[in-house]
This record gives sequence, structure tokens and C-alpha cells, in this order.
Amino acid sequence: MELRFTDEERAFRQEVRAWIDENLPAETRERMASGRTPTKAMQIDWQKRLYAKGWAVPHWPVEWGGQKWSAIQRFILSEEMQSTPAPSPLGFNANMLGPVMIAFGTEEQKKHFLPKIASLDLWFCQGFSEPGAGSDLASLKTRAVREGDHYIVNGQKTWTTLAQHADWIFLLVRTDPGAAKQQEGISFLIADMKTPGITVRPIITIDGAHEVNEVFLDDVKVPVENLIGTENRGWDCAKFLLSNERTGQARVGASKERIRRLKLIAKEAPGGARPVMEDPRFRSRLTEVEVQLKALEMTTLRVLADENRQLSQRKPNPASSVLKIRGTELQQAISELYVMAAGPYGLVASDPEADRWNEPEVAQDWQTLAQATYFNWRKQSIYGGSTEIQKNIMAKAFLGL
Amino acid sequence: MELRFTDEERAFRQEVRAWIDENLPAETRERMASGRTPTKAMQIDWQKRLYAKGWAVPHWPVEWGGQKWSAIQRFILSEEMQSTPAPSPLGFNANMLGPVMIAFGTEEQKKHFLPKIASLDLWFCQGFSEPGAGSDLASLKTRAVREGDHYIVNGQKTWTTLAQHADWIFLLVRTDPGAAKQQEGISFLIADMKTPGITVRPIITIDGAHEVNEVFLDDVKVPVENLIGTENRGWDCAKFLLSNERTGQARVGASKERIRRLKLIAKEAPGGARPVMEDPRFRSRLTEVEVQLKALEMTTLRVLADENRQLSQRKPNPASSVLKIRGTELQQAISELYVMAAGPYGLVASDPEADRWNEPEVAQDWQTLAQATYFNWRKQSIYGGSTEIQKNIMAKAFLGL
Amino acid sequence: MDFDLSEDQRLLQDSLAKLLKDKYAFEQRKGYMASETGWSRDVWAAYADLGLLAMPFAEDDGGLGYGAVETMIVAEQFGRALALEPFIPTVVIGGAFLRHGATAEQRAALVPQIAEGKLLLAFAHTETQSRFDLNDVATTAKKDGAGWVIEGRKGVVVHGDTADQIIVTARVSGGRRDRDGIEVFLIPADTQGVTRRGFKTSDGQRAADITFDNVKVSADAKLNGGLALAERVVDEAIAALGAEAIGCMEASKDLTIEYLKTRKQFGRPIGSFQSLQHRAAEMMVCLEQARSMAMLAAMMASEEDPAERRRQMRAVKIEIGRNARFVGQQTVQMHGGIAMTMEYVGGHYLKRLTVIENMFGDVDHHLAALSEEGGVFVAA
Amino acid sequence: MDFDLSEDQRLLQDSLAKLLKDKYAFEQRKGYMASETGWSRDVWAAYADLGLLAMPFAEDDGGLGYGAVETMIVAEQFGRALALEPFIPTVVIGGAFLRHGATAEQRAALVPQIAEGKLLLAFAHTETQSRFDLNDVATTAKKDGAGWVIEGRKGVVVHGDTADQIIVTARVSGGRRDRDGIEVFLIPADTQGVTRRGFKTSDGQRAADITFDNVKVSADAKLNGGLALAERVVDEAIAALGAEAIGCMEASKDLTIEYLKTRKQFGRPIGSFQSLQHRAAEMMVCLEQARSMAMLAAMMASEEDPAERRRQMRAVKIEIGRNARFVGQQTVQMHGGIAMTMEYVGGHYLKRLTVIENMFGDVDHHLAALSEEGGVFVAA
Repeated sequence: MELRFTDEERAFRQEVRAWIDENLPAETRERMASGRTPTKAMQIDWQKRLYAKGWAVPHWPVEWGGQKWSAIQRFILSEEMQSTPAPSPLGFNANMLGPVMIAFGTEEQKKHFLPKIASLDLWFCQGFSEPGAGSDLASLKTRAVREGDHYIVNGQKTWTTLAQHADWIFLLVRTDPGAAKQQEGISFLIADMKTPGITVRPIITIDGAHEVNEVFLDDVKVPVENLIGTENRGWDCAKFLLSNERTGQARVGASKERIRRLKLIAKEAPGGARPVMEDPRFRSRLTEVEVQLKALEMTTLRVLADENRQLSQRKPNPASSVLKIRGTELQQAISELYVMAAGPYGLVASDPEADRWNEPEVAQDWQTLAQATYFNWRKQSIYGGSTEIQKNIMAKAFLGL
Repeated sequence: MELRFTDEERAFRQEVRAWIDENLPAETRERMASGRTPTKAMQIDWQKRLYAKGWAVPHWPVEWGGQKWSAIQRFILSEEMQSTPAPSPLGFNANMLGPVMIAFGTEEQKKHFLPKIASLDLWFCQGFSEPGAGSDLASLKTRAVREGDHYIVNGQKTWTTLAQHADWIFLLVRTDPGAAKQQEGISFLIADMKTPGITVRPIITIDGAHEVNEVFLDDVKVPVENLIGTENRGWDCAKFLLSNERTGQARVGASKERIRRLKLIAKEAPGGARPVMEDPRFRSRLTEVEVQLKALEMTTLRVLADENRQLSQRKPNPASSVLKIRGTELQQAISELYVMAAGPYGLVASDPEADRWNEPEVAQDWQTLAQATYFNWRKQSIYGGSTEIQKNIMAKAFLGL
Repeated sequence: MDFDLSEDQRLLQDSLAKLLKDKYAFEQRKGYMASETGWSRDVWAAYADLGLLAMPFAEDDGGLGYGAVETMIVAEQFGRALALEPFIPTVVIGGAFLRHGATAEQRAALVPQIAEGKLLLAFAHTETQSRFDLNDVATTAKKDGAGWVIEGRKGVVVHGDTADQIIVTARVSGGRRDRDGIEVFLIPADTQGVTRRGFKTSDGQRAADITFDNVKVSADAKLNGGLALAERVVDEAIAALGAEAIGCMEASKDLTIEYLKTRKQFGRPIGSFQSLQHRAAEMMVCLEQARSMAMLAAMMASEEDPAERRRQMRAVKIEIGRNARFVGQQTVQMHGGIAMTMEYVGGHYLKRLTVIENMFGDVDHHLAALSEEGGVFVAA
Repeated sequence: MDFDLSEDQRLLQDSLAKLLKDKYAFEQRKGYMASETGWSRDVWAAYADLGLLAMPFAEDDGGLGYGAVETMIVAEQFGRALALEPFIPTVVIGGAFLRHGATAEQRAALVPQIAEGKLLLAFAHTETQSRFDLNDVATTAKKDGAGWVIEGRKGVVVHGDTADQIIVTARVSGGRRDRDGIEVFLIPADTQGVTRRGFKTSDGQRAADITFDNVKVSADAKLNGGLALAERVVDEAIAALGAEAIGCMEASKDLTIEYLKTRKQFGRPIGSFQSLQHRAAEMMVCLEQARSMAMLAAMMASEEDPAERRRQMRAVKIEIGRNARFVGQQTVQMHGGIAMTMEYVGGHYLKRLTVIENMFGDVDHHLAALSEEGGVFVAA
């Protein structure tokens, strides 16, 4: 048992930090520091830089652009990007589709797609959720009927994150509606978003953001070579994908960055008689969150260090549910601290067109984002396996029920 | 809608307070103020004084010693006793068996028993719970077989509060084991604790107290005239009893008294640089509890004011579960505040034989009681319908599931 | 003590509920929100017809002489409907300033206009540095002959963009945070030197940032009462906002329970899952506790002892705020994704409840103050 | 970074687990608790045989030279078993005082005795007014020729009733709460003027109230290091207590899950009720988070920067304390009545966890201090 970072790991962190500092465009860093998501152009630009450096997909096999790194090294890169803050490589590409294709794809698929997935030459979105399905993913209804060398796909996907930016989509479709169990008879396809019959309709979330979409599939012709894995065994790919990389869900690095920024802000934030940061109650609440975050950081490292054993057993570590549950809670708690810090000026809505104004602001930028972020982050405990689903998984894993 | 106490109600409160001040023995008040339960002698003495005044069972019909009071008046008396603090009339007698006998008993039973129940001439205990039954009360196994003009009772009761003081017991027994549902075939009996075959064994709780007991019933002969209500319909009595007087479970008056006392204590309690009460965090926690207690006080009054309507409809107000759930939480939260206030000296165990010592105390009395009370009050969310059961009831009542 | 509504009160509740049912379907509300004012002048006129805008004023002044219980009933209905109109700024807050701080002449001139729906008011008290402290006032009022000159800037003036007159706290003497030296002025919004910049609030309603640049007003623009007046009015506003929160929580809870009953997952209604049942029960507990506090607020709104009133109102703010947060968050959580969208009413309750929590002091603000004032049960 | 136990560490864990399995059945424990010492001298001898009592000392001093990870492993096992022996007072705390504050001669004289199980130590720091502040010391030490005279009273000295020597903080100069002027003395319990009054603690263990009345000790009774020494030792004690809490929480969680699987109500195992399943999952989350902090504590126990070490140990105390409270309370709640009784082990975990939370500062104590020191991530 050695509970400290080694000298090599510390040196690696310095190298990563220096490289990010040198290569991350200032506008990207500033936009992210303000608490906003990167623009499409920023995301692509940054991922291409990472790809050129060999750091876009370090967890992939070396032959597909990965690095022979330890889990700790990968954690350090990821944490440094989150803390800078810099964009992380697009999860749909790097953590979802890529590993699925590596595990289940044909050689041709790998050769053709993996470099484009890693470099973000092709932006993928995820077509899993459907209206009415929610956490019950396997109840999906989108149909794909084989006709010659195509599947004809009809149905609807929803909550499709950043579909408006995507070049391609990977999706689960039902190819055998007569299968005995609902998890059977599902297939995993990829499709070009420009295929006729695919329509994207924005969903505006309660904070006013356009992050998610509905995707309508109307007689969409998908070549059979776009099938990943075996027909009717798509649920294997889905399960593999969902159990993959849960450690990322804790987002400890990002939360630490948000906390650091909040401390700076709260030192100046007007609190009547004194800055907000000097209110002992606010500080206690902040410290309570920090302490839990420190514990979560340690838990993340423990899960990571255990990753090789887990991978060889091909079953998820129940502690990974800990990461999702607490990681979510802490991100939400931090968003509430921002709302507290903003006080009455938190009522000012963030204006997506604010850049165009020449007038003085009616509130500080961070104040106007506080409530929007709080509202937006309620999603964290809903998507990617809701907190309720995570607890069901844990109960199953150790109650055996 | 009139949300203030009327002048008459205020005058009534003054009358009650004055009478209690005049009649409550100083030792009783002191013992209760220290956070201890009254001794048997204190309980009996006080209830006899209340009975003589006509205040022991004001919620009963006038012919059986009750008063024609409004629910608010009854609340005022009860709250004043809790705030003094004075013992409340023994719940098993005044709120459980009494009302059941009034509703289901024969004229002979009423005439013989009700005065003794009200005056505590007979101390009753409750034989409902059984080992292995827990919240699933209706799964009880104690058998009563009719033989001539007696029932022969065999079985075991548990969690029998203050059975060591009791003269009599009221109990649920299974008289028809072949009934279709487990709630059927149950009867409600009363029995003299001196009947041969009844054995009481103490259960010591984690705080070291002897409050509850096991009661073994071994061929106990109970005369048939001790049946309350109809044979095999005892569940009706039990349900009636359990839905009765839930408002008392909030114990707002007692919690207010504990809070008041804690504020006095914390003003002196050593907190290093300053008394505990001057720590802003402690004060915030205390205030959070007080605020909820204030809300619970209002909720109690609302439920009380609604009582007549509820009674006529013979179904419990779902808000009464609110009282039990929050009342319990607040009592437990207050006990945790005492633990915090006690600090390191809270580790000193309370010694039941402390009275015998002549040496100086190693800690203040309230400090030694803090953790014991905290441990003891964990029971509040378990007995009398656990918090989980209360939530099931609420879900049923308004989800209709 | 009696918690039942009188016949008249029930009538008031029913007629407003009916009006809102007609006028405030979610799609209609969207239309009002998208309009320039951000609310509906037509619906405002309907409120006037119903007498709502005359409610709190004395009959002598042209009002109905209703009290805090009626305000509670009405605000609760507005909360259920997520109504957007400036009832609280104009009728509750503006009304209270006029009742407690204006001369008979002013009331005679203004109350009928309010009652008819022709005069809108807004209360400008927040400044960039003040956070929630009413006594933290950098805006100045200087004597200018018989009148006054106002200088300063006020932020987040709820419905300040459409108000005809602005009620402004300004300092005539003393340091920025002194309790003495604050006066309240009633200033027509079209007075020279008043500049307003309207914007949307995070719940989709409207507010304004207002600057006062050498604004000259007459002597009678100053109301009587200073900071004590403003605090009394704010306490009445807290009671009304609390009642609005109750309506909002109740609608939110009803919507959620309906959803739990009808939405199916894993082949059964999600309301059959015990963890959600218990959460729903907890929502109910929160709602009932908060409702009790809204009633306490109605009771205390007319309390003459300012220290006692303030303490109880802080408790109201704390308990309603905490429980509203739970109910709002759980409404979204138990619905899942659907309540994260603008197109569904669920998330809008969370947003409105968040804004209410942050008006006139958030939970921690009042918790700190109340615990420093000795808590709830000081004299009991 | 590597969280796996080494072969030796696993061996240590296994052999202690085996010993405790033999010696610490619940009924055996009851016997030890009822004895005069409140713990078992036989079991203590078995610990000595296993080398546990020599663990933290340098090999040169007659020890095994083990570190904080080994202490963690051992303390966790003691937590699982609810062991009653004075391991932390004697070996962890007493040991650390000797390692960091004693002369080579003292160590040569005392370490072998500890290792053989013949010398017991206890740490006397709490005073009636001090609460959790180590620097709040009214007990005095006055120069007396070459030696010292100690005067004062210490409370809640854990296992102080059976200790052979008492480690005492006393003030040689300065005001009651000054950080300067505190020294640490090692005083044989049978020195004239030392009066002990033993009592049970709320978890059924033992402690003593100790008065020092004109107690004369020699010059070498004073250890080197003063308050900084005491703080360093307390940080090591916090790490060990944290590990003990983890063992206690884990056993508590295991017991509860076993109960959920086997106990039936309403015709089915109560573990089939989703609300209890989710609560059990939350227990698991709490345990894993707390366990992470126990590891952090083991890592930080040897940190030389006292400010950094202190900050991290506060975080450890806070997170383990919060989670331990949840696990302890839920153990009782999910069991129901059975865990309210002395005859069942469940409630004893709650009691021990409560005591641990209240040793060397409760959650709020460290929360206040840590938030005033700038929080966890100050330099990160």
C-alpha cells in the first residue's frame, strides 16, 4: 500500500499541466472558467490538439492511438484538463463509441472510423433514450428492418446531447421485436446524420440552454456494414458502454475548479456588512462540500487503482456507483453554493445574446449564470443512470436481491 | 379563519399553568427537567391529582370523567404539562385502553374499569408487539383458546413498556388461527398481571435503561368477561387505538421545553474560547430545529382544529403522519444538539446509582444524560409506527397505491 | 382558533381559481411571458374586475378592507397558476406602503387607480453592495428647496420595467449601513433622470435595473416611516410570497403525484416503487409544514411588535424556503428528463420557488439573523 | 499509488482477525466489559504475542518499525470486533509521545515494557473548561528544583483508570488559552497526589477523572515538544480512531445487510423493500467515502508540515464523523427494536461510533476550524 503519488506521477502532472498551459487557447479557457460549455469550434480545435499530441484517447489500445499509461496517469491528464479548465475529449467519441468499436467492431470499421472518432473528425451523438423509456432503456421501440444490404430505421430518439453538432449518430434499434426478453433483439448501429429521414429538433432546457434534442428517424436507410457487433446482440454493446469509465462521472477535477473559483468570487461577493466568504455559515457549507470532494477524490483513485482487476473480471466495481451518486450530489451542491453567493442578483437571467450588448451589465456574469447552472445541473442526478438506478444497482450488487 | 388563540383560550392557559405550578411536586418537576422519566410513584401521584381536578382524561366523554373541551383546550393542557415539565397522564390508560373501552366495552366493563384507568388505580401496559413481528403487528402468534368461561393464553409479548410497573395488561391474541386473513381471528383481552403464568423479563436498552420488557404468557387463564369488543374482531379495536390521538406524538410542548433548557445550558456550557451558545454554527443548528418545531406546532393545531371532522369520518388525517414523522425527527435532532453541547464530557456514562454517591461528580448531570438520551430516542422513529410505516401510510392515502 | 375559510373567503378562492383556470393554461402563460410586458394586461383587468386589486385597502380609501388571510388565499392561487402579473409589487407591497406610509390625500389619489388596474408600482431596494440588507443604502436623497434630489442605482426591481411609480429607499443621512437616516420615496417612473433597463429574471418574469440621476421630486414624494415602514412592508410581502410558494409547491406536488400514478417504467407505474412513494410522502410532509408557516405568516403580518413580527417572519422564510427547495428539486427528480424542459410546467415550479426563496433574504440570511436574535422561542 | 495490502500487511490483518474471532465473540466481550478493568488482560497478552504492541516503535527501540498503514489495519480490526483494550491510548498515543517526544533513554526503558504488555499509558488533556481545545490548559506545572510540581484536574482520560503512567498537558507559562507555554509530562499513576476516579463511558468502556494535587515529578518527566508534540500525536490518534470507525461501520453495515436478507416482515425479507435497499446503498456510499478518508489519514499521519497535516486530519474527522453517524443510526433504524437492546451488537456500534466522533473534536469543531483555516483545497 503506497498512498502517495510517486515522483514519476508528480513529474507527469507537471508535464501535462505545462503542455495544457501552452496549448489551450485563451478564449477557450476563459469561456470554460466562466462556467459555460465550450463552443463546437473550441471543442474540435482542442480535441485535434490533444489528438496530435497523442492524448485524446490514452485509454485506448496503442494501435488505435492510445498510450500505455497507468490508470493514475489517465486520471492525472483528465483531472488537469478539468482543473485548468479545458474541454475534455468528447465523451460520445472517446469513452462510448470508441471502446465499443474496439471491443465489438470489425477490422474495417476500426480502421475507417477509430482515427476519425479519436480526432473528432466525426462528431458522434448517442441515440439511446426514447420518449417514454427513461431509465428503462431496454424498452426502446425504434425499429430497424433489414431490406437487402440496408436497415430501414423508423422511430424517435430523445435527450440526444449535442445532436445539432453531430456528424454521425450511434443508436440502439430493435431488430427482432419477437425476442423473448426486451433486452434481446436489439442491435447497435451507426449512421450518418445527413442520411435522408433524420431530423433533429431542439429541446430547450429550463435554464434556456440548447444541449439536447429529439432525433426523428423516418425510413432512414443504414447500410448493414454500419452494424456494430452481432445483430440482435446490441444490448451487449450497450451494457459494455454503460459500465465503462464510470470513474469519469465523479468529475472531481471539475468540481475542484468550481470550488476554487467560488472561493475567489465569494471573497468579493457583496454580503451586506462583509463579503459572502466571511459569513461563517457560508464557509461551513463550502467546507462541508470540500471535505466530501476530498473523500471522493480518494475514492476515485481507489476505483482507478482497482481498474485492471475489474477489467479482467469484466464486471463493474460497485464503488463506481459511489462515484456517480456522490459526484452528482457534490456538483449540485456546488451549484447551490453559487446561487447563495449570488444573492439577489442571482435573479438576473443569463442572456445568451449578452455579448452583443454595449451597455453596462445589470449583474456580474457569474451571478447571472448561478441559477441557470443550478437548474441545468439538476439533470446530473437523472441522466447517465439516475441516482435511483445507481442505488438499485448497488442494492443488487451487495444485497443480492 | 382565525389564526390566533382567543382571549378565552389564553385565559384557560393561564389557569392551567397556575394550577400546575401550584400542584406539581418540586421533586417531580426537577426530575423531569433533568431529562429523566418520572418514577412510578411520581406518575401515580400526579395522575391522581389530575384526576381529582378532572383533568386526567379531558378527551373522554363527560360521563366517564371527561370535559366538554375543544381540541384546542385539550392541546393547551397537554402542552402546558409538557412545558412545565410535568408527567403526562399514562398513555396506555388515558389514550389507548380508555378510548377503546369506551368505544367497544360493555357497560359493566366501563363502570368497573374506566374510573380506575383514568385515576391510574390500575396501571395498564400494552401487549401488542411480539418477537419477530415488528411493524407487521397483525402477524402476531399469541394464542387464546376458549375453555369454558376462560381463555387460556399462551405466547410471548415484547417491547412491553413499563410492564414492571403495571397492574394489568391489554393484549391482542389470536383466537381463530384458521381465519382467511391474518387481521381476522384476533381478539382484544385485558388481564391482571398477577394471573399465574405471566412472567415479566426486563429488556435493557442501549442507554442502560429499563423501560421495556418481555412478557411471557404460559397457560394464563383470562376470564371471558375480560374480552373487549367482539371475539375475533380485536383488530378493529387495535386499528381504532392506533389511529387515535396521533397528535400527541408530535410532543411539541416537550420539545419546546427541551429547547428552552438547552439554551440555558448552552449559555454556560464550556466551548473552549466561549460558551457553546456563542458558536454561530451551534446556534444555527438550534435555530433550524426551532423553526421546524414552530411549523410543527402550527401543523398540530391545524390537525387538532380538524379533529371533529376527522372523528365523524372515522378515518385518520394523513397530516397526522406528518406529526409523527417530523415530531420524531425533531426530538432526535434535539437529542443530538445536547450531545454536541456536552462535548467531551458527554462521554461520561450516566450512572443509575449516581444518587448514592457523595463524591464530586466527574461531569455535570446533563452532560452524562446527553448521549444516553440520544441513544434512547433512536426508538422514537421505530415504535408507534416507524417512520417507514408512516410513509407507507401516507403514500397509500394520497398515491392510492 | 379556526383554520376554516369563511364563506366569503371560499368564494374569493373559488372565483379566482376559476379565472385562472380559464386564463392560465400553460400555453396561455407562455404567450403572456413572451409578450413585451412579460405578463397580461387583460388578465390584470380581470383581477381588477374581481376586486383583487382593491383588496387590502381600507373601505374609506376605496378598497375592500381585506386582511392578510385573503392575501394568502389569493397569492396561493397565483402560485398554483404561476401567474406573472405584478400583484405582489403593486397590491401587496405598493399597497402596504400606501396604507402605512402615505397621507390620506395620496391614498385618495392613488388607491382608486390601483383598484382599477391603472396604476402599477414597484419597490426598488436592492443595491449592488446591499445583498439582502434593507438598511444597506447608498442611494441618496438630498433636500432641494421643498423637494428632494435622488441619486443612485437600484438593481433587480421586480416588475420595475412596467411600473408607473417606483418606491425607492434612499439615504438622507448617516453611513451606508446605518439603520437611521433612511427614507422611502414614491417616484413617478417618467420623472426626468430615471433610467430603466428591463430584463428577464431566472424564472422568466421581469425586473429592471434603475438609475436615478439628479432626480428631482416634490416634498410629498417622501412617505412616512423610513426603514421601519420598509421592514413592515417587507414582512407583509414575505407573507404573500410564502403563500405563493405554497400554491406553487402544492401544484408541483399534485403534478408529481399524478405523474407517479400514470408514468410507467419497467412495466409498472413508477409510483409503485417504494423509494419514490416515500419521497412523495416526504414532499407531502414538507408541503404541510410549509403551509403551516404560511398561516403563521398571515397571522403575524399584522403583529404590531416589530421585533416579534420580524422573528416569526424569518422563521416563515426559513421553513418555507427549505421545504420549497426540496419540493421543487424532487418534482424534477421524480419526473426525470421531462421536467428539465421548458415545454413542461414541472421545472417552472422549481424556478419560481428558487426565485421566491431568494427574495427578501434567502434561508441562510434569515437563519443567521434569527439565531443572532435568540431564535424562535424567546419569550414562550 | 497503490491501495493493495502487501503480503506482510495481509498476514497481519489475517492473524489479528483470527485472534479476534476466537477471543471477541459478543458474549466474551460482555464478560471483559463487566470485569474490573473493563477489558481483558489475557487478550492484551495475546496482542503482545502477536507483536501488535511493538508495532509503531523503531527497531532500534525494540519495536517493529511499522507505519500508519499497519496501524490502520489493526485499528480497523479492533473496530470490527468492538475491542475494549487500551491499544490507542497505550500504543498509538503513548507510542507516538515516546517516539516524538522522549529521549533515547526513556524509549529504551519504556518501549520494551509496552511491547511486552506490561506498561499501559493514558493521555490526560481534557479539562472542564477546555472542550476540544488542546491549547486550553489550566493545569499547571511549576519548576521545583530540578523537577516540577503539577497541579490541576483532567477529565475523561480514556483508560486512565488502568494506566500505569499518565501523559499530561500542563501549563508552565502564559494565559489559559495561549498556544505557548504548554508542556507534556509523563507521570507514574502511583505518584503521590495523583487521585483517579474511574467510570464507564457511554459506550461501556472506561475512563477516569484525575486530579493532580501537588504532584512532584523529576526533570525527565517532561517530554520534548510541548503543544506541537501533542498536536502531532493527536493527529496520529485521529488516524487510528478513524480506522477503528471504519471497522465498526463495516461490521455494522454487514450486520444490517445480513439482517435485511434474513428478517421477514409482511411475508418477505425486509431487504426486498426498495426504501431499505436504497438506504443500504447509501450506507455503502458512506462507508466507502469514510474508508477513503481513513486511507488519507494513514497517508497524512507522517506529514511533516503541521498546518497541512492538521487541515487534512480535520477533513478526515468531519467526513468519517458524518458518515459514521449515518451508518450507526441507520443500523438501529433498519433493524428496528432489536438493535435498541443491550443484548444485540447492533446498537453497540452506534454507541462506539458516537464516542469516536466525540473524541479529539466533533464534526462541528473541526468544520469551524477548517473553514476558518481556508478549507481543504487551499494550495491545490
